[in-house]
Amino acid sequence: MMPALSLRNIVVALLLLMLLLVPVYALVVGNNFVLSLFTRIVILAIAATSLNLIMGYGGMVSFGHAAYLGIGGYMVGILAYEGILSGFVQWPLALLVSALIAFVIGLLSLRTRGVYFIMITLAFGQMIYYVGVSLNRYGADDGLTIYRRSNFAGLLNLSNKTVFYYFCLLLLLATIYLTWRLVNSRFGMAIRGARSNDRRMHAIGFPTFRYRLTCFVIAGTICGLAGVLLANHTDFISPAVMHWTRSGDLIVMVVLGGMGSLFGPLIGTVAFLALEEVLSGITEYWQIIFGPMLLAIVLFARGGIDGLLAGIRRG
Amino acid sequence: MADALLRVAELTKRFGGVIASEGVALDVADGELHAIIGPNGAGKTTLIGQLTGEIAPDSGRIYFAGQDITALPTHQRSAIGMARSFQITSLFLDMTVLDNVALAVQAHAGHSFRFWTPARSERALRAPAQAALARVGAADRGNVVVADLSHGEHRQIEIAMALATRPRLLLLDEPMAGMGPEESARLVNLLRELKKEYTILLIEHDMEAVFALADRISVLVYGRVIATGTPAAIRVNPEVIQAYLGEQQAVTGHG
Amino acid sequence: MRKTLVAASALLALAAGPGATSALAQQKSVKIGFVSTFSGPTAVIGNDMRNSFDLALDHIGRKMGGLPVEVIYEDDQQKPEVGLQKTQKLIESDKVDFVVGYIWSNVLLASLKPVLDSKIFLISSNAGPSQIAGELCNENFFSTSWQNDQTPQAIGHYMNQKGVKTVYLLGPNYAAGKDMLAGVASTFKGKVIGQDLTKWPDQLDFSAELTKVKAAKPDALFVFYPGAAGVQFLNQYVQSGLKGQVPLYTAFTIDSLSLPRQGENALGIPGAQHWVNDLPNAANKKYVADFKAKHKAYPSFYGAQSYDAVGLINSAVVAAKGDLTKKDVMRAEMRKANYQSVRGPYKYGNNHFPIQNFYLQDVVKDADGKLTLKTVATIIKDSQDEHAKKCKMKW
Amino acid sequence: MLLFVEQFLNGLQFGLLLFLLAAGLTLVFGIMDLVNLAHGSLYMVGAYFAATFTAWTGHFVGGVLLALVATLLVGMAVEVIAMRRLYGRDHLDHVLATFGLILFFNELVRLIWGPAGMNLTLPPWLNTAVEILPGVYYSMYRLSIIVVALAVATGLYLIVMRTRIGMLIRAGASNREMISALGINIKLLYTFVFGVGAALAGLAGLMQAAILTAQIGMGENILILAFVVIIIGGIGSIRGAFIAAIFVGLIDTVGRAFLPDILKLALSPAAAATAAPALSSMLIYLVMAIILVVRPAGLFPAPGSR
Repeated sequence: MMPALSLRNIVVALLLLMLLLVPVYALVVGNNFVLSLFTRIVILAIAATSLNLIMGYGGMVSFGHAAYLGIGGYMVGILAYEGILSGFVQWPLALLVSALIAFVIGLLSLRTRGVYFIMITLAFGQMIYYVGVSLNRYGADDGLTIYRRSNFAGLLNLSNKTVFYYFCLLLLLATIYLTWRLVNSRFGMAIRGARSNDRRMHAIGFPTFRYRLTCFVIAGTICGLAGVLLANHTDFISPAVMHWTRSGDLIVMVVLGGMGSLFGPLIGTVAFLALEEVLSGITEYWQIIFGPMLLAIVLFARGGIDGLLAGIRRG
Repeated sequence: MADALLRVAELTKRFGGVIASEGVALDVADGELHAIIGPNGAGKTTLIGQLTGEIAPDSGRIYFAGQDITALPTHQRSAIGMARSFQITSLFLDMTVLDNVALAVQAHAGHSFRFWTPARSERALRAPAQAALARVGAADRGNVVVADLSHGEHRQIEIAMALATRPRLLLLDEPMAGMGPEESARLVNLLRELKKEYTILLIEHDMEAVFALADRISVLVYGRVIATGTPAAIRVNPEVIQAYLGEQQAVTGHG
Repeated sequence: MRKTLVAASALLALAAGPGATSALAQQKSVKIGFVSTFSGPTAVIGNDMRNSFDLALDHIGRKMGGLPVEVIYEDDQQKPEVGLQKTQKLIESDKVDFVVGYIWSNVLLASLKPVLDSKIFLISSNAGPSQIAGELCNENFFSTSWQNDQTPQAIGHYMNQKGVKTVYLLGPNYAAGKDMLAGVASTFKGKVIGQDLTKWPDQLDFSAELTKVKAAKPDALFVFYPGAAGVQFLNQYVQSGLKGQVPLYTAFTIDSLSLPRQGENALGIPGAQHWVNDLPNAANKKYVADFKAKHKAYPSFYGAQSYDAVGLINSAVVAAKGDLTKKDVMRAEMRKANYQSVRGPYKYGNNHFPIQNFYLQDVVKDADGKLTLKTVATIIKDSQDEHAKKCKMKW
Repeated sequence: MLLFVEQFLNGLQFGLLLFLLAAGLTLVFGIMDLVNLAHGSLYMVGAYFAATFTAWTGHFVGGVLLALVATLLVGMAVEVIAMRRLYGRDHLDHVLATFGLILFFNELVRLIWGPAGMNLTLPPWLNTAVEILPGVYYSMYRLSIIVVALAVATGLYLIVMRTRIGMLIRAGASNREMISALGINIKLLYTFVFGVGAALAGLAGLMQAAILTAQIGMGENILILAFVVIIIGGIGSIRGAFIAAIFVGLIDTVGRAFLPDILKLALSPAAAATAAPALSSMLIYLVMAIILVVRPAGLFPAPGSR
């Protein structure tokens, strides 16, 4: 991490500065929606960063990653519905359940490769989606409104929008930092090796399955955390956040920003939501522009925005 | 004869109706350089696949240092000291040379559930990797991304990675494939050096190299070992000459 | 460097939207946010609502209590969290005085909290989930439509009148679908001999279910399939040969939007509705005639409810003489339902859902040979939903 | 028993429809190694073409044939303009690029035909029920779907197994270099195969349109099922796709038809009523997950595919 004055580092620095100043801006112009919008961006960026860990660094293209958003969210929603409001109970439990489910899905899915892996994660994602749809006690597909946010015994007031925003931002930065430590550690090297050439990894003595599974579980847990935040942000959770198209959105965010790049998912999330906002402002038929744009990114900018900024082509 | 480090007994593998290995028996003595030769389609690749654990044999057993490893998964064979280089270069193309070799060191430096310390600054990984690179004469190539290397250099790195796992046995699958004469000659010299420290099972097409290096040679034809012996014995073995007539005029032929 | 800074602040300004500049302009106009579905296949419904809402505003000269009316339409994409986000934008960025619309129960339920937290009036012009009619009722929420149970209950009554003894129920497996089937079962006095909930919105092929109906041989079949699913269901009902064997009763399956595509398939199939385009009151005649003249089609009940929403809001703004801070005055006025509703006069229950008549509608051909809906009879007068009892609000 | 026969036919019809969609998908996948999410868009385009052309010509069969040709041409155009550039790329690239195409096609259709969807009206001779067994009537149209799809499946089988093109296709599925070694114009072959796949998807779409009407986004949900089919069957294998398609069609229908009753044996009626729809929605995914856990490359992995 050399703080060289490259275009890419300047953009990242400006982006972070902008994220830091969002609440100030919202205060000055008296518009809380900006804060809401950016809280959402930051939360989704956490989810995208977690997907990037398995997809960008580990080569595991999960088409069911949005499921963990729902699992984390539903744990908060269900516990709140049952009267358990303490964040000290809700949050660890939500993360634990996300991790457990990721473990089971990973255990079964990681036996497959390539498109088979994409499709089996999709299948598990859809199964969890339909579990959500059949939760009659918790609103089924109508979703569940969360009337009170997680309570941290006065240590942290999540109902204060500015506090909540900075808390999410802190967690995003922590996630990115964690990713950075992780991918450069021995564990990270093993994961990247498995992505690059799994056969060779076995030949030099790596039992890669356990490392890939661990990575899968870590990513699921972090995405579960994003789900916890999302539920607290929207005061609402429904199966819709787990639909396969949502998993597709997450993939698009990661690739748009730049796979296997630390800040790529953040850049991608901002760009994705900004594009949606700008294009839908231009025409009702905005997807007729957005669709070919995706195609163009695949064809001409394989490293995503981050790759364009860095001016190098990634594999 | 010294104790066999690797012993293969009655190894048989069929793919559908095609017999790839039929009752293969093989002894690689500790310290020797044992070469396997055979015409195309003789089942060399299938044999090495079974030795490394990527292909499960239908029947037969494989012993390494006295231990039955027939059912052992690939990564554990590496752990007990079997290292392999690939015929078709199989490296981590998007990483640097040193990263590649360091990974091989890491594989044998305990488990990799270490999440925090940057692996690239661990001397315990980098120093042995650098040593392995130096051993194959690529000490100055450490920071080059593998994809940018030449074919010959890829072959060097293949061997460096195998060495970095601190093996007792090197399984070298056609290390000279696709090399020019000059590069081949350098590699022969390298192997001659390595031979002093490692037991080597060499599968190779380059007859000149094989006969120059090998202590013993086994000849594989249609999945069977038809002969095993010193280069001198193999050279005059009528069965071997017979088997090779279609492919080369004589086993001793230059080139 | 300078350039990127400019770009960054531009992005911020963009996210802020137009509200950033007009935050103080509030009292000069009545700002209404309208959330509905304007993309995807169900955009047909959203467009009908928008057209009717616009028409109603034209009819009052686009002024309420002397203030000009400004409407901001937002597309919820039929997704709860998008609806929620758009609703938040309307409240926090556009700073609207009323939020109106909502086709889908789940979108409405997701968006409810921020609206009510900010003490803004929420007028649902379609969705009427039981929770909001019951324990979640709120003084700032009003419905110009109906509660989910009411319409199917009316159909249950009607089947009793027709002497139906056994019925098979079919609907999509989501909250409104389950409400509908439960609604029919609650008033139907005969026997429910079979019931299937189908995957929603993915499942559009009903062959397995129709075969089961055929085997069960009920006196009647009741279905609830809103929107395009209604077209597809009728198609398959006819192809399976069930039409003529098992009479069909419907709720929200045949309406002015689906009818042109259901065509002859829909002829003679009854449904229950609180509003039909031929209701003989003056407001309705003007609405339907002007709508037909402008859009060359009959309006749907979705449209009628949206048209009424303008009437309701207008009555409140007029009563407060344009002072939109007088929430109590506006609320008291809206509770009287003191405006010309196209369904005719109705009252509000304590939960702010209408107490209203339900009619039997049939599909007939109009003078031009076009298919349309016709009121056949009044099934039930002044129907109030069951959930009102669970609402603690009293006034 | 009669109920069972009819439900079996329902499942068979659905399965065969899935096969038509899956066949193109698995061919393109097996030969060009291309994941094409936009295959469902061609299914949708076929439906809209058929609805338009039958209304325009006033003739059902004529309209359908025109629609097939039109979809074939659209497919070939898509191949030449976009897909061709994606060969040899990462599967993730395919997923992303063709996801973009889905968005494009959905909006294009909305722009051209409007959001409301379209009807494909059946001629009277198809819009009836026939007596297939004494006392058992079945929809004539669904029966003709079964017949047409079976005929197409047989034709495909013959082409793939007996003809020169079929040999090339099989060779491509197992050995990409071999075709070029044979001196065949690969570009042309790929465009052709993609076009045929598109026409098959279009055929599935237009046949479905008479039952379900043509809708925007109609291809997406069924595309996921078609993917499930080719994954279960083993990518690249026409035979696998056929068997898996029938299997999935039957499971789906049987699940919807009999699961509530089966669950009632084990659960209370109320619990069964809630569990059955959820379980039948999940059933196919559950089956696919189980199959992949046991056989990570599907039931019939094509030779040479990884």
